[in-house]
Amino acid sequence: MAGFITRRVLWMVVLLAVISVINFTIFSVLPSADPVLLRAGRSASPELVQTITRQLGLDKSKPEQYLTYMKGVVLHFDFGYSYQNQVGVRQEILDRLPATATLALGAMVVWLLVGIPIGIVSAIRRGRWQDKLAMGLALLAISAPVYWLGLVSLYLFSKEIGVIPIFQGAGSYPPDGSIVSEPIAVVGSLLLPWLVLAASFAAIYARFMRGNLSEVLDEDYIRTARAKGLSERRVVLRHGVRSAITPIVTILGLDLGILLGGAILTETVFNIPGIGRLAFDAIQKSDLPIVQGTVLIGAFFIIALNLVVDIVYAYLDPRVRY
Amino acid sequence: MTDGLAGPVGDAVVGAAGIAVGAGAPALVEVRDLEKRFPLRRGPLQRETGAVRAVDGISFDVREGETLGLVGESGCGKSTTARLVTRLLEPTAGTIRYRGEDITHRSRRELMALRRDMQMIFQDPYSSLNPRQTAGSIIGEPFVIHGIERDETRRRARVRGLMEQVGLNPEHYNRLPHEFSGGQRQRIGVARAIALKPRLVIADEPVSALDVSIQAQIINLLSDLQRELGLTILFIAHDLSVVRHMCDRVAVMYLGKIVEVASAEQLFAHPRHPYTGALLSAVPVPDPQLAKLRRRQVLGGDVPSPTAPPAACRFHPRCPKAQPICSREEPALEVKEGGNIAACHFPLTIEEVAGRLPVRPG
Amino acid sequence: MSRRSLRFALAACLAFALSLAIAACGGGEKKQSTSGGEGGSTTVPAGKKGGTVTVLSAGDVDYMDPGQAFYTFSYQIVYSTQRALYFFSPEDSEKQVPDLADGPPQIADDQRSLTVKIKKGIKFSPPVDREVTSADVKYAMERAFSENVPNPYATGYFGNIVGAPDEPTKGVKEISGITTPDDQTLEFKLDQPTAGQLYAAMVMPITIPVPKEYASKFDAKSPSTYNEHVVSTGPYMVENDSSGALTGWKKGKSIKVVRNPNWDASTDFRPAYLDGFDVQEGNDDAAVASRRILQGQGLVQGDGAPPAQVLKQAIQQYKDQLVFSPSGGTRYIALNTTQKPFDDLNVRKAVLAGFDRNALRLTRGGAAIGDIAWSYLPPNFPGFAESGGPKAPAEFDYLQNPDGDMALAAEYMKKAGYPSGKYTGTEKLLTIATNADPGKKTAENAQAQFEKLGFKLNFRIVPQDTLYTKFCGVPKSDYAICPNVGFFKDFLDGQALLDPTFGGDAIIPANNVNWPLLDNAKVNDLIAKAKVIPPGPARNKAWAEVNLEITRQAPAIPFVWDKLPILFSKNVQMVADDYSNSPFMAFLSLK
Amino acid sequence: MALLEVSGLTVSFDTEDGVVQAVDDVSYTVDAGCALGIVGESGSGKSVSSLSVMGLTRFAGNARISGEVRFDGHDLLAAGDEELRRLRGNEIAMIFQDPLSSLHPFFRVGDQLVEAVRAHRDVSRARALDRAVEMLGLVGIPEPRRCASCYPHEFSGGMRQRVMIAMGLINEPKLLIADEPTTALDVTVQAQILELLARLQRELDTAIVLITHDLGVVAEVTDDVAVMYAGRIVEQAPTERLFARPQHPYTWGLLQSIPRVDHRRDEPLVPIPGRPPSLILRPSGCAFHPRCPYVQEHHKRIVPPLEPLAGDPAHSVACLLAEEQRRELWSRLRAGATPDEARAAVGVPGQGAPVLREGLEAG
Amino acid sequence: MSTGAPELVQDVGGGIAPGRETSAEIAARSPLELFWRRVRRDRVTLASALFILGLVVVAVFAGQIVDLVGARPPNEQSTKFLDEFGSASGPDFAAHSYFGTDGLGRDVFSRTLYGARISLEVAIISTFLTVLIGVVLGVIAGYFRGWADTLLSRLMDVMLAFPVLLLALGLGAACSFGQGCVQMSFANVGQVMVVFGVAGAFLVVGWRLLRARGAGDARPRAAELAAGAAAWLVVIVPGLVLWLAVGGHGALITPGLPVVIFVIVIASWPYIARIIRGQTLSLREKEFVEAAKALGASDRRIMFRHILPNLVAPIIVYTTLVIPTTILFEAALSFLGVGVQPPTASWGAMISDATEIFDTAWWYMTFPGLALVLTVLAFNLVGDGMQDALNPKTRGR
Repeated sequence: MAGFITRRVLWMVVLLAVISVINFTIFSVLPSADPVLLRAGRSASPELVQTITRQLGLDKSKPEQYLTYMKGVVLHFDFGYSYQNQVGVRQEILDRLPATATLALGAMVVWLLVGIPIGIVSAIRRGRWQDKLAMGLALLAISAPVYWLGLVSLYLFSKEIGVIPIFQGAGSYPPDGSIVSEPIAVVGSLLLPWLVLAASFAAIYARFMRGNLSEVLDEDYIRTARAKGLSERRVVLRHGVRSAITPIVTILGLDLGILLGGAILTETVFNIPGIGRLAFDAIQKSDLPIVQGTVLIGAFFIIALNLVVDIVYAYLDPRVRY
Repeated sequence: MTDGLAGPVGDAVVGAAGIAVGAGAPALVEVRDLEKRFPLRRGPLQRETGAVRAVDGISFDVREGETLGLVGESGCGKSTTARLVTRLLEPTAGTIRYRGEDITHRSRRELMALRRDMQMIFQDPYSSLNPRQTAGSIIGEPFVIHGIERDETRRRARVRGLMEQVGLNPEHYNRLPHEFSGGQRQRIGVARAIALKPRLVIADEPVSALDVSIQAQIINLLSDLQRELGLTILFIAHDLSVVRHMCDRVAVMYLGKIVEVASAEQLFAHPRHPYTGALLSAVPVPDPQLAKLRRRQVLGGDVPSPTAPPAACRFHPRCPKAQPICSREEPALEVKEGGNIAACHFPLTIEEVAGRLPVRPG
Repeated sequence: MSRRSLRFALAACLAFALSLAIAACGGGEKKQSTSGGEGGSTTVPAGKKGGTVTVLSAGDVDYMDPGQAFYTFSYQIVYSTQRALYFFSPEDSEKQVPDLADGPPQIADDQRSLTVKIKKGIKFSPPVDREVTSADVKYAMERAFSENVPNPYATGYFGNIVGAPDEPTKGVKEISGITTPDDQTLEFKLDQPTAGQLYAAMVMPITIPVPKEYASKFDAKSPSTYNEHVVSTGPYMVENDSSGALTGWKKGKSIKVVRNPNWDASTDFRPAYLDGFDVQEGNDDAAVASRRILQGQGLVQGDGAPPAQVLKQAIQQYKDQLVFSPSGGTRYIALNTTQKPFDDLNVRKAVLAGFDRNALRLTRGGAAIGDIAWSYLPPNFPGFAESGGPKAPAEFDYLQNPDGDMALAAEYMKKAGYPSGKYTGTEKLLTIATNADPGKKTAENAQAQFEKLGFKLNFRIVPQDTLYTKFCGVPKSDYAICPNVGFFKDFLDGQALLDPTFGGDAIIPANNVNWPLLDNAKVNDLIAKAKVIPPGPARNKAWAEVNLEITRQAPAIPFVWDKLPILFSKNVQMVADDYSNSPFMAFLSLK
Repeated sequence: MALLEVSGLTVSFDTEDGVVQAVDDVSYTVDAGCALGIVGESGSGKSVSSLSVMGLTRFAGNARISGEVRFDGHDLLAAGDEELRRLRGNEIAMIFQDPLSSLHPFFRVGDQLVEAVRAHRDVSRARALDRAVEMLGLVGIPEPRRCASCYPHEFSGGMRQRVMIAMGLINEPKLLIADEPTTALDVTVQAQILELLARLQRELDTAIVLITHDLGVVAEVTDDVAVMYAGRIVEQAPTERLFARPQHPYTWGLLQSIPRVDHRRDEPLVPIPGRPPSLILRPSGCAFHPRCPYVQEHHKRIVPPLEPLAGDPAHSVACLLAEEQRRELWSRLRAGATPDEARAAVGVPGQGAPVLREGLEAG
Repeated sequence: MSTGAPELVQDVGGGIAPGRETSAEIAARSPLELFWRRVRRDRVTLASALFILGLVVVAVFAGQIVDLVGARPPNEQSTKFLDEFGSASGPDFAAHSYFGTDGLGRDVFSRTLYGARISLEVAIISTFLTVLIGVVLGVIAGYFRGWADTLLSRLMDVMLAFPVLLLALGLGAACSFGQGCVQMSFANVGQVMVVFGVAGAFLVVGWRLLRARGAGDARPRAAELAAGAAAWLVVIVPGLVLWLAVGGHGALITPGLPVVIFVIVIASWPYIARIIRGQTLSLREKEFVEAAKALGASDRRIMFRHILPNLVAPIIVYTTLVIPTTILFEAALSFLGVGVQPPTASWGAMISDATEIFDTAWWYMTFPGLALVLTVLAFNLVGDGMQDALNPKTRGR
């Protein structure tokens, strides 16, 4: 196990390095806005342009720039400064992380609470109307893009503009609060984003759970459990769900990893100042340090959660040993 | 190694192995000290920390025209041996000679000629046929691969002939495997194997996946074909009854080693290795009277892991006759009383065998 | 800068575009001002003292450090908390008034030296707490030339000072041309006769004093961290602690501005009615923010401008909570006059004649946001009346019909050698549009109109920054059409609007703003002449001539002289700063 | 009195290909403490019939069951879910072919046994665990207390089957249904398990229904045998009598087609031609008729009833041949005659054996 | 695609009842036959397929439909439909403005219809490319194992660890500048392709002849040789087109649809490749592959004759699953501003434009959104139906 984790962590470092190289290449070799000229302003003197170039470290060769950057990352956990306003990228990301994390984790709770039970009921009632209804709705939820769902729900329910003003809506994410300091305000303003973001995930999880449980219920050991004389409730909930829910950990880790790296679309529609939007803005403004930072942090979450998933899986499934 | 068969001089070995039965027939395949390890990797750098010793230094000959049975329980390495001999797996050590030529490390290209001579029949009639190919194209594939019978019409005719030969309706040329029953599928597999008129057929558990009422059909088919085509067969099985019906000679494997080789008659009449004895004794016989009469000898425990096989004689932890020496010194494979070749310090005696074998007294 | 979602990027950009000299969102430098010209002088109503107001903004200021501050929104804070040598009063937004300075400068006859006296009794806010001296201004200017305090306009506007470094210095280096004979006197020596220009530039934040003994340890870092420890001289200050760290500034979230206890009202022209103000950031949804302002109490608009549909609502229902601040510039679609087919004057005229400028203006909000432009000097600007006023003179037949005149366009097209009356060339004209509304909408409308005239476009959509730094600002990028440009007053003089944008000499390889790349001998000649005319009616007339000549060259399609709407809550008495087109916080009061 | 009495059990499944008639009018009885073997090829309905006894086919959703199953005074087919549940694992236990897939992979072996106890006995966990450990010891698992906290995958195949047996017998049921308990095992392990079953049956006095395709296993373990073909019982007898005097041509076929270690190599195998029938389109009349060498025209129409032999009421057979003819045929077959020769010698009219080229009738 | 799709390699048989008793007859139904039977019975899938068919018709005949109902062309702007503030106007049947207009006075109805074109175009092309690349690389990795597998698997790891949307946005933003990215000379590429193709054809023919002589086999038939050579036309013809017809210098990935497709393919192929690799890994362990090897079959033969045909069912299923994701992907990219170039109508871009005014012009977000949802739903339903129909394990419902 320790060996496995060591190996995976090493691989994680390699992966992140490769990703940062690719990212660096995309954003520095391919054309985009010139950050120096942006900073220099109109009719800037060549000297100023030079200084800014030097200050941003852009006078060095590309590999050198990359190495300098990586040195900062590795030695000081320093992701450099934004080209736009010299704010430290690390600080910027840390500032944005709570919003994204609150959004993602809250949505996760919602989709698990909604999706899993629906999946279980559907699997038990396979083929009956409850199943058909639930799966039909699930497919609908999967088919609706989150940004559109967000707009529609804002149009219908948001406090400022909605037809039925129930929820806090766009632009009302508490600028100062965190879930710890102002739980009610945060939950109130995030309720709608949570529900919207969770909709398609809940649907996916319900379908996944249904599929898994259906398969599990055909397993021999379920027959054994019944042959033992266990109640059907216990057979399904203990023996069936225990197996069927295990693979969900895998996709949960992946989904959460991706979301923690920024839920661009949801953050966009609901004006949540999270990592996704930070990254999106940075791409628009060719702010390479921020782009690098957000991509790395996104990749880090994906890879790290993958690792966590594998470790958790080893605990959940005693057959898996590394 | 103290294995007498694995001595430095290969030719001497042939003599030793040849004593058993029907000496005189030349060896078609000579296997010497064949070894196959599947490495186990562990740790952060995936260093090789051990190996599954699937086949651990075995030597045997397959003689022209005979049927050699290779029996053993699951995991003993008999299927690996089959794949080593057909060179579907790369041996870790040892040599394989085919008609005197060393084919141990031949490349795929060099093996092409050999592939015409040496064919395989697989265990699972379901997975050994490509579900997307018609019966005709499965049986005709050897011709295509080896560039024989390039003429479509002639090839079809030959395939139909083959189908007839194995008892399939040639009209089913264009059917897909799933339209056949298990027995019929195995016939397709047999037809494919004999298409190129091979000398040697390696049959890896050809009947164990079939229904009992079908097994006999395939066994009979194989026997008939062997007679008609003069095939040499390496017959791999775990079912001693089937081996009894098919084979001239039998080699018994246990944990990657051959523990006993003898002619079928001798082996079933008087096994020498305690493991062979236990195997025979365990076979249930459809004869209630006999079942009541015989004193069955039930082995204790399970087959140990091939990653860490017991030292010296691999059977000693389960052997009813084991002595201290058995865990120190590996017994050589040598001729025992009655002509069986067995690797045992304390071979079974006639008295020990009596009453335990599933044979009607008298 | 701002944290904008995509959907509201447009709104924020609108704000910047309107208030900045250059339409680049966040690009562009600050204004240069000269005396002269006519201005809208208004009387600032007396206000009630006390209370606080909240500014709703989408993004944050870029820098608090006056040496680095760059964006308009920062200026809104800077000019309420700091005092430069000179500034503008909202009473007469065209007149430069002494702020830190004690009066107008003394300018030597040879225009090569200039002396400024500064007021006594102006103190730095805590924790510095001492009186401001001339050395603090000198230090502020010197540090702006250092690497650690990258100032985008130091070399540009102050490079003529004797001893000013040509390139940024490592560490703060003394500039020999700035001397401080005593604590109240600053002397500037120039190597060229440009004292007038220097005087004009003294409204810039670069002249805001910085206490050396306090700031030098911050300035030693690269970049300087004085940004987080700024001390104030104005009526307000960002809340800080005893060490000077700005506790009231939560980057990206909020800014708490409180009274500066060391401020002496008698030295300042700012009334500073409010007890302070808060900036609440993250109001990315301009529509929601605007509605909150209109329906709420004590709220004013920050960096975001109301989107068209809210503006419509505001005009219809909340007339009293809206002021328009003239941007003092023109939006137009630039045609690259060096590229085929726009190197042909008749083709350009045909385009202008055929274009429905009304439709273009509608993409930005219609008549409410300003008059349809026909030239490049906006209303209430020196030279506007001299050029002919709001309606194009008769000679410009191709600018008579704001809805477009296809027949006339066809005529010009025929003159240009396209007998069908439509353009029949097959080349794809590279058109660079912004990716954010309303600019994108304008560009899409223009695209359709160009196609109607027979042009084939290679229509590219890029982020605003890219638009300027890679395409429209780079002559060699071979663009043909830049539909999203506009130029706004730096100072109230024709030169500010016409020279850099249409003068042949102004063309530079990067960050160029002469987007049509117009290099017309006659225009150049007129500009050269107009430049040297002293301020006054003659100068205005000369620039009007330039304006008309440019219009004759038809290098662009002018379509709106726009105004920036500023929203505020019912209980707020608004005073707008037309210099930065934002609420002037030091003049605001609560009703 | 019979412990288990199955009469007229019929089970069918609705599938998209049609109705699968898995079990058709099957009747048998098992006396307390006795072992009944049910022999048949795959698809003969031997497993389905016992799953139906346990009420486990109910969960398939597409099963239709009729007939009568009486167990120790209970009418199992009519019993409610809860009543059946209380019987399952308590009075009737069942073990399955593949012990690996039959044990829950995520639960410790001990817990799975404890669960079986506590489903029927109101005892503490600790007591149940003690019982589990005791049971594991009884089935020959070394270090039972340690092994109770192991997971199934840590055991070998034989050990797993021992665990299954321990689980089946933990509540001392009156009947154990063992569905191919040794098929997945090696021959030496099979011997261990068979011996264990035999020992436990003696010690615990449990009745056993042993389902298998292996006549050898039946011969070694059971008291009575029922031979199933295509969902029906074609022959039923005390084990010794069945092997000594088989009556049904299918039983003959089985006995003659399987290779045996106790036979010499030159004893020929006589294969049963053709292949097992479809359960959807069952052959008319005697389901065995397409494969039967002694088939006659009316065999294709008349479904033979399972009737006791005249001289031996314990021995029943479902065959339309006359008893006389059967005796004759078997004695000739036994003497080494081919089915054709035997038929000719005995004078059974008919077309003779179906051609070996079974492919002809496939499709 | 976070739902794990079930194992789809064709398995024989499949339980019909708890007893696992498989009757040969049941397995004997051909997969295709079974597939059609199941599909015919599945009314939801049929309806969805019909909807998609209708959508294709709408996309193809969008112009005619727009004319027929009297709506305006999709790119026609009109200030008549805007008020004095330039605000969009709602549905007005009298003016044949069924879905209202957007902020430029364009007809939302006809733009929604035309939007179907983009969605379908992107869906078809990028799904095709994604599946093609994914299958080729997946089969190579799974079949050859070793370094090829290591390399490709690691590449997949990298791709899968990349925050996909960010990667897509970055590539999209970068490739949307100027002429686009992957600059190259088409003429040169064309020349290289032609030379390569001709050489390949000669080599193949020559090698065949040489080998035939060496092996002493019958002379290969002319038709066979011709066919071998003709196969290279696949390379030669596009090469000629590039060389002679397209020519010039340009970018492979030009802004607009190519960027979208490029980005989608780049971001999606690893998913398919990983699945196909897994399937290939399990297929290559099947005995029929071993049998082919034992016969001396070449790797190419094993891959094309034995492995690929057995991947057809999973490929079909994954293809139907990929289509709706690509539609959503395109819409999301367009929504974020990296998509088709104006004035082309795309549903995602329309929703993006609508976010501006969604509170005052509900119609603008509603109709393209509904079109998008219904289309994706239909594809998803068909995908589900196909999966059920092709999955041998699915029980009849």
